[in-house]
Amino acid sequence: MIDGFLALYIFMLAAFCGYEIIARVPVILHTPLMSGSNFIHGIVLVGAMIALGHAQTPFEVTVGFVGVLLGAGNAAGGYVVTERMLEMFKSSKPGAGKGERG
Amino acid sequence: MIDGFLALYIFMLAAFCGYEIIARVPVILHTPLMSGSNFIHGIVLVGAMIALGHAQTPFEVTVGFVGVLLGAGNAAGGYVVTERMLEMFKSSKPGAGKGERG
Amino acid sequence: MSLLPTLIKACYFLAALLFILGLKRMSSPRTARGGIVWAGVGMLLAVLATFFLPDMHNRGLIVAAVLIGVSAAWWTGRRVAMTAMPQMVALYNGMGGGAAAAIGAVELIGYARALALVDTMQGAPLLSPVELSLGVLGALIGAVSFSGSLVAFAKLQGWMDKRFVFPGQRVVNLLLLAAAVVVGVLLASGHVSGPLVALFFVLALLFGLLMTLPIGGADMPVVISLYNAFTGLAVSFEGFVLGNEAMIIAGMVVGAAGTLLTQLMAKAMNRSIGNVLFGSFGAAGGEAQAIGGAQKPVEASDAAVMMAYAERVVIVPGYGMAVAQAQHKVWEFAQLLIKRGVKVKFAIHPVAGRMPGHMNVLLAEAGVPYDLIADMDEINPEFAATDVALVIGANDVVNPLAKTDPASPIYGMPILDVSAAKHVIVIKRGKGTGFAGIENALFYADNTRMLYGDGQAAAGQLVNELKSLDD
Amino acid sequence: MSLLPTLIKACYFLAALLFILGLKRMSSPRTARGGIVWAGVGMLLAVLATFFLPDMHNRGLIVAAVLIGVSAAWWTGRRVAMTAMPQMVALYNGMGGGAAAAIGAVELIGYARALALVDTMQGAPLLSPVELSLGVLGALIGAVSFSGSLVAFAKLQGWMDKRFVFPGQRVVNLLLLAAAVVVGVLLASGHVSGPLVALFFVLALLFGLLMTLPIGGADMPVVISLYNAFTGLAVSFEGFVLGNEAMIIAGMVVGAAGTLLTQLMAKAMNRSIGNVLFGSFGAAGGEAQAIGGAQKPVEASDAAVMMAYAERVVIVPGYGMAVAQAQHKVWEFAQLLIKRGVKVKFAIHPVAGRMPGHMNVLLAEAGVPYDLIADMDEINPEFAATDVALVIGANDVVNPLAKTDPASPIYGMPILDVSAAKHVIVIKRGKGTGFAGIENALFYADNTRMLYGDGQAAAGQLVNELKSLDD
Ligand SMILES: NC(=O)c1ccc[n+]([C@@H]2O[C@H](COP(=O)([O-])OP(=O)(O)OC[C@H]3O[C@@H](n4cnc5c(N)ncnc54)[C@H](OP(=O)(O)O)[C@@H]3O)[C@@H](O)[C@H]2O)c1
Ligand SMILES: NC(=O)c1ccc[n+]([C@@H]2O[C@H](COP(=O)([O-])OP(=O)(O)OC[C@H]3O[C@@H](n4cnc5c(N)ncnc54)[C@H](OP(=O)(O)O)[C@@H]3O)[C@@H](O)[C@H]2O)c1
Repeated sequence: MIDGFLALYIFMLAAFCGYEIIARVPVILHTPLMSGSNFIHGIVLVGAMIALGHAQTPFEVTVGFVGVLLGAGNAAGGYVVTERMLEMFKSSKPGAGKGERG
Repeated sequence: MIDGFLALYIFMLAAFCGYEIIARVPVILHTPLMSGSNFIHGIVLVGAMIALGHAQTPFEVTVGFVGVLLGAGNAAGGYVVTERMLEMFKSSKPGAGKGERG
Repeated sequence: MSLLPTLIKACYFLAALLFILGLKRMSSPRTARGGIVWAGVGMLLAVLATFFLPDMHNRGLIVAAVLIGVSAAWWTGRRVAMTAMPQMVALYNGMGGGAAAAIGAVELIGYARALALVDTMQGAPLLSPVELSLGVLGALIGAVSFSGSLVAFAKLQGWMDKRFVFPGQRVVNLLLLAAAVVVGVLLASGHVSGPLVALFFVLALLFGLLMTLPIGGADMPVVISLYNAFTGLAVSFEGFVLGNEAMIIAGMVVGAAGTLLTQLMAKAMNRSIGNVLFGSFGAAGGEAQAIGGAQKPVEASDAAVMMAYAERVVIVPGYGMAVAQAQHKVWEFAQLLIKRGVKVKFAIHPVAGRMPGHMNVLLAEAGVPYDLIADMDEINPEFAATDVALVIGANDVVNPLAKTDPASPIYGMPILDVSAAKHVIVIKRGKGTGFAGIENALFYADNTRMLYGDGQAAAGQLVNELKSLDD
Repeated sequence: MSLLPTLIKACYFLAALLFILGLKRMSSPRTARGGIVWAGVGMLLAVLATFFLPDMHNRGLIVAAVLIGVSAAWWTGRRVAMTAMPQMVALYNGMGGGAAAAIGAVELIGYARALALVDTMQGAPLLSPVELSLGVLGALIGAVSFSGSLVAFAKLQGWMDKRFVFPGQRVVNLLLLAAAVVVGVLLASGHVSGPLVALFFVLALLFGLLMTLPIGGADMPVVISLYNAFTGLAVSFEGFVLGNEAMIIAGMVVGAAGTLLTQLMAKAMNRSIGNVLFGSFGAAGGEAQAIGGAQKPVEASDAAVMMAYAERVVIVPGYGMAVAQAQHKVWEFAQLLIKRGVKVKFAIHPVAGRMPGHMNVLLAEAGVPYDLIADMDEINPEFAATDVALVIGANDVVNPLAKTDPASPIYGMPILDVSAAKHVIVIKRGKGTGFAGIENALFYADNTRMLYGDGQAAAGQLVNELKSLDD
């Protein structure tokens, strides 16, 4: 269990990080960014796995199973779609960005 | 006591926050920013107070006392100097920035 | 700490770090591709680590569910058309919200069961009050995001064309929300029982549904972005209940990022989020300004010649290009111009199309390098030195009434200044209006010529004319 | 949780929040003033809350120390001249590092005492291994920052003019550092005793001292910024030992921010941090390029007339303006020009002067509104349309050799393109070189005229000439 105040600190810092990082993204990337952040909350899959892993009654197991199914869909779908979009962005200068990518 | 991993998360998030926020500061403000961040680590005063508050032997008390003295100097000096510098920055358009300040 | 738990915790930490670094890399087109891969590695690490958590039951079921979910989503995600991206994002987002709600449901049901067991026995219940409250809140937000996103998906997919409006709708929605909140507060204060939990989810799901139904299809991107932020928050709160820092951080980062994106989008449309959610766009509005003059048509051959001998051409795509799937032909045409020595640029308005960055994605799909693409602030001063501005399927984003007519629903929205160019050629099918449903003074301007036709067909004609010039 | 501890924790949380929000506001000149006030409120809250922590002894001593420290710093901070800002920042930063080291010392001494007590008894020691290690690390960094900053202060204050160099210095420094690290590792592994702690601090302090001594006075701002980041890290680590999240966060934010600032500074000087710390700047370097021609002097009266009838004038201040305290006269002169209808701008190079933003602070002190001040990227394209560029006490930052002579120590540093202006007037005392100690081709250019004299005196002459024109 995480102490409430510690959680508050983490909430606050994470919110600032998200806000500051996104504030710099150019409009050109807004669609892939939307689906990219959509992918990142696919981490819910982990939570659903834990919930299913601790489910005890058949009903809980069923709900947990649906949760994992949905979470896996979120993560995998978000990734594929984002990757497909980003793959298409190319520069006319061949080799540009090699430096920054390294 | 804070769990090591939780501390790691906080370290990481705080570092990102600091980095992202400063990355946007225009050069014009670099001097006040240096003294401003100098002020912010004046929070060490709080730590020195705690250390002195729990010091037991006379030697510990002496070291703690010096720590509080130094910490207080850091915080107060950093504030005064930064405030004095920032006070001088003015726009030629009277009333500019009122909106953003509100 | 023994080795395995430490390793698992390290994986979660690494995942959170990779998510943030990945998002950072997504902020530039040069590094964006790498960014999603980094985030993907983080996800893989986190999921693998979870398999090795101690005390996990139902491992077989978990593997089955993961495999089914991943392969179904992977399969659809790979084959869906680029134009269907908005609804796919909505769908996946709804799934995430649903998963968060499911976590909340399992926790609540488990809590009710434990409560029944301890009953008269003393002993602390499973969750602390803070955990219980955040768990309920996360479940509420997640459920709303789930049903709301599914409606958004259905609308964008064309399964649900009409706006669903009835008198007193807002009051009903408000009552629903109030009821859900009251039940939620009951739950959070420890009165957890099976029926109450069921009622809670029914109310939340219904609210998400009814709140999204009256919103117009074209406003959906803003709504999807909002639900994206919602799901992030829900995930973060459920992560707190489960004591999982990676979920807390990733969810909160998305929550903040999504909120900001939603604001940016609404701002670019010069509307507030409240107006998108509750306003009836375009329904009100005063008397429209009358526009004098007539639209002057042009032949494809003449238009092609004008551009072939121009020095600078700026191409302004809009929603019509997306509908006509004309991006490939347009790029073919632009390439022919470039080969002739014409300086060609693409100008993109932040809300051209139906989601932010929509045009960028389509042009990228056609292979247009992103350094030929300019955004509004960059290109507006250059129109004065432009010989021909070719508008293809854009309407509102080039409508000068946004500057001149305070009664128009798009008044105040910044526009692309195409009328400053020497000549303007507009490709559209007829006299149809754009998203805002209003007339466009640009089409009647002296230096504007209309090239009527479907976007793809018209671009194809231009290509052919240009090729015949070379023969 | 009872009320008081919760309140105290809430205060710490609010303090951390206010620090971050304050730093964010400091990123724009319009909101910066508010930013430092917000951060100040956070500090006040945190300090007040600490008084009410349970189990605190020596409250009287605490109050006394706080009062003494605050009033001394407040008093000096209020009266020190603007030109002395760099050394004051160094001093306050050293104090912070010293405080962090003191916290580490108290913890280590306490640990040694507890160790002696438990001795053969079993029972966990006071600090966990992670806490002990971070505590030692924080103390090391803090102590280095303490003695290093004090040396920086002394140098900038002019108390220690020469670079202190002796043969084998680097080896000695390296050995010192290695020794400090070895002792630190011993301490961190639980071998804590009074003498070892003492040895540790002596080594750390000595290392900070000796490492800073050989660095040239003008490189000090970079070093101060680095020590600023050091202190931040030290505070963060000691915060972990004390379980105080506000310290952890504030310290780490400063640690990251300071590291970034240091990098930006070094980059603007086109040097690496390693080169600043260990290189001997300007000592090496190949044959300097020979410069032909002669410097052409000009009278103040002619210079004043040239600018009085110009359309656009750009004023480029440098370190010489700071030395001569000429900012007030320069602004008076600029105001007279503006009154005559001349368009005046100030152009500031990122490393003009002796610390980043140095010129901005001085001009702000004189009352120059910040919207008349342009940075390098903004102004460079405008020099071509400038009638007169008035360089006052700047040298390296306008030296064209940075572009043309690969042998020069400043080769590669971006410069202000003043030579593109129609006329250039340079105010300096004589043929003195700048920080890099090299000749400047600009002073020999055809369109350059030299106005010899002390910066303040020359600006005063220009003011008088301009006034006499109006009579
Ligand atoms: N980007 C976003 O995030 C977002 C989100 C929600 C709403 N919006 C709104 O959407 C609007 C976007 O402006 P816009 O200028 O891109 O588009 P628009 O104003 O919706 O205009 C589209 C134009 O394309 C023409 N068209 C339709 N199908 C065509 C085809 N097959 N071939 C050729 N032309 C075709 C239509 O005229 P014809 O019928 O005569 O052909 C119409 O005038 C703005 O009002 C914006 O506020 C944007
Ligand atoms: N800003 C930073 O963060 C920072 C930090 C460390 C180092 N530096 C370095 O410092 C240099 C800054 O360049 P800069 O162009 O501003 O200064 P500079 O290159 O140091 O030149 C200063 C000039 O001012 C003249 N001067 C001195 N006293 C004067 C007075 N009383 N009245 C009039 N003129 C006077 C000197 O010539 P006379 O003797 O002939 O008068 C000298 O040529 C760069 O090389 C930079 O890398 C900057």
